[in-house]
Amino acid sequence: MEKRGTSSSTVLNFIAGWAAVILLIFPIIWMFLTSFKTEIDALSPEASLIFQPTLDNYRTVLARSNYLTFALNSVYTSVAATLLALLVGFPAAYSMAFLPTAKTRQTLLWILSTKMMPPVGVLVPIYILYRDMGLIDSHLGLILLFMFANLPIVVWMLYSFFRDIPRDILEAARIDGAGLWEEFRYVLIPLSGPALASTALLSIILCWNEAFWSINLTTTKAATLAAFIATYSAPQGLFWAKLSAAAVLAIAPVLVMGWIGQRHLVRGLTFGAVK
Amino acid sequence: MNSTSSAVQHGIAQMESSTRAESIGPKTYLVAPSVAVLLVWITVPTVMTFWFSFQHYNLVNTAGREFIGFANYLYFFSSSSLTIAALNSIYVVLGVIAITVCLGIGLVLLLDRDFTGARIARVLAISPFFVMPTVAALIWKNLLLDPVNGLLATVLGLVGLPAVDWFGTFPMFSIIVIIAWQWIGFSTLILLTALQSLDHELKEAAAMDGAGAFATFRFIVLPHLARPIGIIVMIETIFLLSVFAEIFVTTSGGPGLASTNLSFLIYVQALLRFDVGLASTGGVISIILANVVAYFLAKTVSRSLEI
Amino acid sequence: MIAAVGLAALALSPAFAEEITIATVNNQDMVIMQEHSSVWEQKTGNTINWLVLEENVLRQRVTTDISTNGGQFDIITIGSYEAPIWGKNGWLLPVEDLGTQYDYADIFETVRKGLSVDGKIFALPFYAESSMTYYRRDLFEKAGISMPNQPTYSQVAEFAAKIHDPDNKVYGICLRGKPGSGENMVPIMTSVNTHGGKWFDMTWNPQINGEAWHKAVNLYVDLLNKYGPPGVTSNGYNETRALFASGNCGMWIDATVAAGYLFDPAESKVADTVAFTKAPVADVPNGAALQWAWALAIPKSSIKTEVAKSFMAWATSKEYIREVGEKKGWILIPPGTRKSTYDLAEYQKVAPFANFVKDAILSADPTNPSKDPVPYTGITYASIPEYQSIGTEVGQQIAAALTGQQTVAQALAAGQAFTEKTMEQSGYLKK
Amino acid sequence: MTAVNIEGLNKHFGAIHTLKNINLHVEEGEFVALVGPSGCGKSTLLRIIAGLESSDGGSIRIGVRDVTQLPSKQRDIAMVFQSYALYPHMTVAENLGFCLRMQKRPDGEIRSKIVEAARILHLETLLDRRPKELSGGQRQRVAMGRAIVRDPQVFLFDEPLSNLDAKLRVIMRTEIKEVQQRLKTTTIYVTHDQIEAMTMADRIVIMDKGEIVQVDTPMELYRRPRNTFVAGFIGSPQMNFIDAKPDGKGGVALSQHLTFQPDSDVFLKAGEFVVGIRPEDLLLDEEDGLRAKVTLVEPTGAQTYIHACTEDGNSLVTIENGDRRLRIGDQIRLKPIIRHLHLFDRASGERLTVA
Repeated sequence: MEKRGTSSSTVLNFIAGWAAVILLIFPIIWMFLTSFKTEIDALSPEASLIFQPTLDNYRTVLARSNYLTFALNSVYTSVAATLLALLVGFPAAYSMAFLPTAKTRQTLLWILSTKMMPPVGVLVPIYILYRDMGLIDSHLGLILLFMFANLPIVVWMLYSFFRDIPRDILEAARIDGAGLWEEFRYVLIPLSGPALASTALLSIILCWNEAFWSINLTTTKAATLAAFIATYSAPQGLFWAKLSAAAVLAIAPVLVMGWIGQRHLVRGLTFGAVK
Repeated sequence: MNSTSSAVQHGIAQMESSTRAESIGPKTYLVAPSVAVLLVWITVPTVMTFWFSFQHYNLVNTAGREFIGFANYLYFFSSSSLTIAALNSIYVVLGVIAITVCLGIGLVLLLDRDFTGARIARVLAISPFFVMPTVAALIWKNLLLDPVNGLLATVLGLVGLPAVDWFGTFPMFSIIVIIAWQWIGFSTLILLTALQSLDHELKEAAAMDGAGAFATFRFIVLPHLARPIGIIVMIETIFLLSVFAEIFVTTSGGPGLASTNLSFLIYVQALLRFDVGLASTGGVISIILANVVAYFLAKTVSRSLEI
Repeated sequence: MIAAVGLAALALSPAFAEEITIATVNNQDMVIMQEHSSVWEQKTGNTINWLVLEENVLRQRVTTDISTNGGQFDIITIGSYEAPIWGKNGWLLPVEDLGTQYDYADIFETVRKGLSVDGKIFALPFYAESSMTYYRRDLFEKAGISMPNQPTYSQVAEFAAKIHDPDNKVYGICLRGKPGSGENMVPIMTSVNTHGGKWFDMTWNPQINGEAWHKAVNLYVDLLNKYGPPGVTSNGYNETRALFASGNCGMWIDATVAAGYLFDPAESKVADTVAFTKAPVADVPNGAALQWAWALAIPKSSIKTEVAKSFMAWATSKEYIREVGEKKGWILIPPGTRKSTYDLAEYQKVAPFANFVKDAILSADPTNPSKDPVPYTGITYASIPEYQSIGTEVGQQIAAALTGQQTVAQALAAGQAFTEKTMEQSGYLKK
Repeated sequence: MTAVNIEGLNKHFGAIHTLKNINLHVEEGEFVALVGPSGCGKSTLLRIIAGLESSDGGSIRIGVRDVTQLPSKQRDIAMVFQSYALYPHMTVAENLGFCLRMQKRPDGEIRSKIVEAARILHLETLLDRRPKELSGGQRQRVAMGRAIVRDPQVFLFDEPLSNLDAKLRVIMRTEIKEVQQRLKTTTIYVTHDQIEAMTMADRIVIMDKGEIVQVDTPMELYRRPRNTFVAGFIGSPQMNFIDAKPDGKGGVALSQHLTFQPDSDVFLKAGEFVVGIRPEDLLLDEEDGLRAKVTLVEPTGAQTYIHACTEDGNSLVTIENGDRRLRIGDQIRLKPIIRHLHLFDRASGERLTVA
């Protein structure tokens, strides 16, 4: 058994733990370093760790496209889609968790199975529908798609949170004279604060990282950071440093958000099965 | 004891009542918005996809669409690409799950211990999960695995090993590694939380019973992780069946069909050949497969998770 | 100050103040166009929304939109392959009426013809390219060999063997290997053509199983397996260019447009040692060098055609080329489209490859790409809608042969079978 | 303060008939306990009264109002849950005031009612705490307070004490009873603990398998249980049961040596009996009574429970108040008090009443 507190084992734990983590996130570290190199340095092994840092790549990337527009579109669409998904998913999760029927489990799995469908299979129908509704390259169009895509996850996460909330409390509220809205407003929503936060966080991350629909359904007005990075996926010439800079810009916001919110994320992702 | 048994009784009462719809109090109609939204989202494009799958419909050919019955289906089932792609889809799911679970367990065993900065290390370890799949694939393809100037080639060169053409020689393996890297963050997150909830008294009790480190792991830790592993299996299956970006960025499904999964097969039909008819056929087939998988998940994993 | 300029612009053309959307490729020439277009915006008061994407992604995006009449774009960037087909489909607006100021006659005829159907031009060339052989003078000198004016493929193999030095990460030859109708099929087709092969005979029978294909593809696979860099099946044009620019290739047969960057010290480690010559030949000169143009076109679905035309007239004009030369550097001007470009002394001074590229473009004849007459035009493609599909499939098969998953014979047989099936399905061939 | 009237109430869960034709009248201000084993339907009945479940036929009236189809919030009831169901995100004061807030009462009134309830239940110092900062007993009192603060027509309790330890349970039992007596609010109280029911209720409703078996005052139930189920359920230690036969001479034979003569013989033709003897009605005797061997001695302090096995193989329990030191294996004789014997029909379990 491990002996907690022994200094030699603590040192060993320190080395092993940090070595493993650094190895795991090395691609991110390396990308970060590369983004500050010149294109020539990015290719030379000699300049791996010791190099003259430069901000040129960031300047180039920022000059070439309006990063802020892409970033704002990412924020706007992922937040709006998440709110919408919560709005639609919340009552559904409530009803399935607190008033389950014999079909509930089936319904849930069906909802989840819609996530397994490859989006590319329905691209052309969606494109045609969106064209007719004027939704191509609109925030609304992207928000709706993101909402559809994340609704299953949102419903599932909320459902599993709700299952941990004793029904007694809701019944008590009902007896105390709360109607459905008051039950939500004063009891369920305050109680599921962490649940809503973690669900929202995961949903935002998934929307943020969604590439297929962003690239195929946006042109300029609603294009997100996923579309932004698509410009750098194979630019001309030496491009590793510029690619790294663009990649850092694209993932930084959500990475920081993830770091801050990860504690809340667990309960949501695990569907309440891990305490 | 008394309270436990009455709690059980109460639970039974709740279960009984919970399996029936109530006429008093909130109704199940609340589920309607979600189901309706998803039904529309699923049904409308699916019906269109279904309709297109019986047509000869090529975007770049204006000769017009015509109804051709099951010809698209015959094409799909007669070519070996469907089998290969379906197998590759399964390889991705199995491979990534195997790697993320095994390495994830190893990693959390290290991270669960006390050391300076352990909390920061734990947060950092989850980072790959937040990285956009396109970005992850681009970084791995160029900066790391590039056989000429990539970091790995340089490192191998230093120890005198020849460069390896990862995407040409081991396409599926390389793709699985990239995807697994992203999802290790996820499995770590869940396994770590589970492990930290493991009662230390339990480990101490095992130690008093004379269990060694391995026995403790085998008989105490591993059973405790069974449920979180079940969750990892389920979630990853759901997400990995439609993996696309990583393949698109790295191998374009090749060489040959070596790294084409169902998603990518449909992509090739839809956006490289612009053959909407065939792509729709692939879409229909994959919808059916998704439901089969969902059925099996329902039978196995989700049951054991009591979801 | 800025406000004043803006007001002046508005005052000049009040009726025109519109917003147009342009989809283009992320090639450097287009990136420069994007940067430089603020000049046009200020002059006309219009604004531009840019969609800049990688070539493959752009193609799928633009094709989806135009074929479903999505109406997202006012100007799209397309290539020699799409322009005539889409023009014929009625998806594009003819652009013959840009006024007397626009010098149509200055455009190279072969390029103009490639973008026209039945004498009507549907897209205006932004830059055009042929192919040539890049090589490293220093490596050739060290090996004691010299590059002839036009090497043969067997000479290429011979040279590659001599300069191949994998221990120092110098590979004899680099070629595109990434599967795709616009990727690995480009170097393969130029080689097939000069070996006497073709896509189809005059009655649209696929010829992929023919002897010339076997020779050319075997050569391609051999060259790359013996003297190529590792990981070649992941290398498209961009990756290969990066490899050459970072000094890892002894030779590279590819588009002439790369020259501008390979000679640029900021972008290339080998700027001072790179040299070039004609694309290699084998049995016949036909189709040994590619011809391709990136061009701007207006989709039928655009409702701002007047503004779009105004932009196109500006971006493909002589004046634009001159302005870019003056502002951004003469080596960076879009090449290959206009005779007047090659009369510019400034350009000739900085671009040693200028005349060479012009000759290559002029000598390549897409209407006569092979030894025998063919029913299609195009050197690295065949001008039928089905080619996207065929090129993709054959490219995949050959990539699989390159990694040793199957033999070249198997790859070609599979490609042939697929192409026959496709051509039957599309009604070119009777079943 | 209102009567509750339940008529012909039925409830099915699928194929299971959970409540069978329940008729119950609860008087104004009365404290009625519903008792019975797990799954007897007592909780379901309470939840139907509360409006948390629907019924399949039958009616519930509170006072003159028919509330059968009304949602909970219109029934003017308060309920205390087994888990207390306190709102974890609210302070004690907020928990107490929630129902008033829902009724949109003025803040001042809410405040004063909270203070009043807190005073009754000695919660004054805890008003700003959250439920997780309270002990089990304190939580219980908050749950009570939440019920009384609104002054409902009916209190419903769903096993409110079962999550407390034994000592606290006794204390809270008294408190609840005191509060109820002070407020005189009609109360329906579900428990599976017959002592709770006995000590607190004015009347006890005994349920089994979805049916009401007997409704009576605690002492009446104790003295005249309607059948063996009630007889066995009420009383601790449990009533002793001995199979008996008519001795053919108009008497009942408890064993070879012990027969007794019931007050009347009208029923003796009925056949076989079960004789019930409360432990306290079984006396240790030097020479008379059933011969038995001591199998277990359980001292509880004031009393000692003695388990013994008769010659006929019957297990019996008796209560010994003295401090006679019996040991396992000792031979004793147990003599029932004949006039306190209960006679039941063996087949139906029904009490055999003297005509």
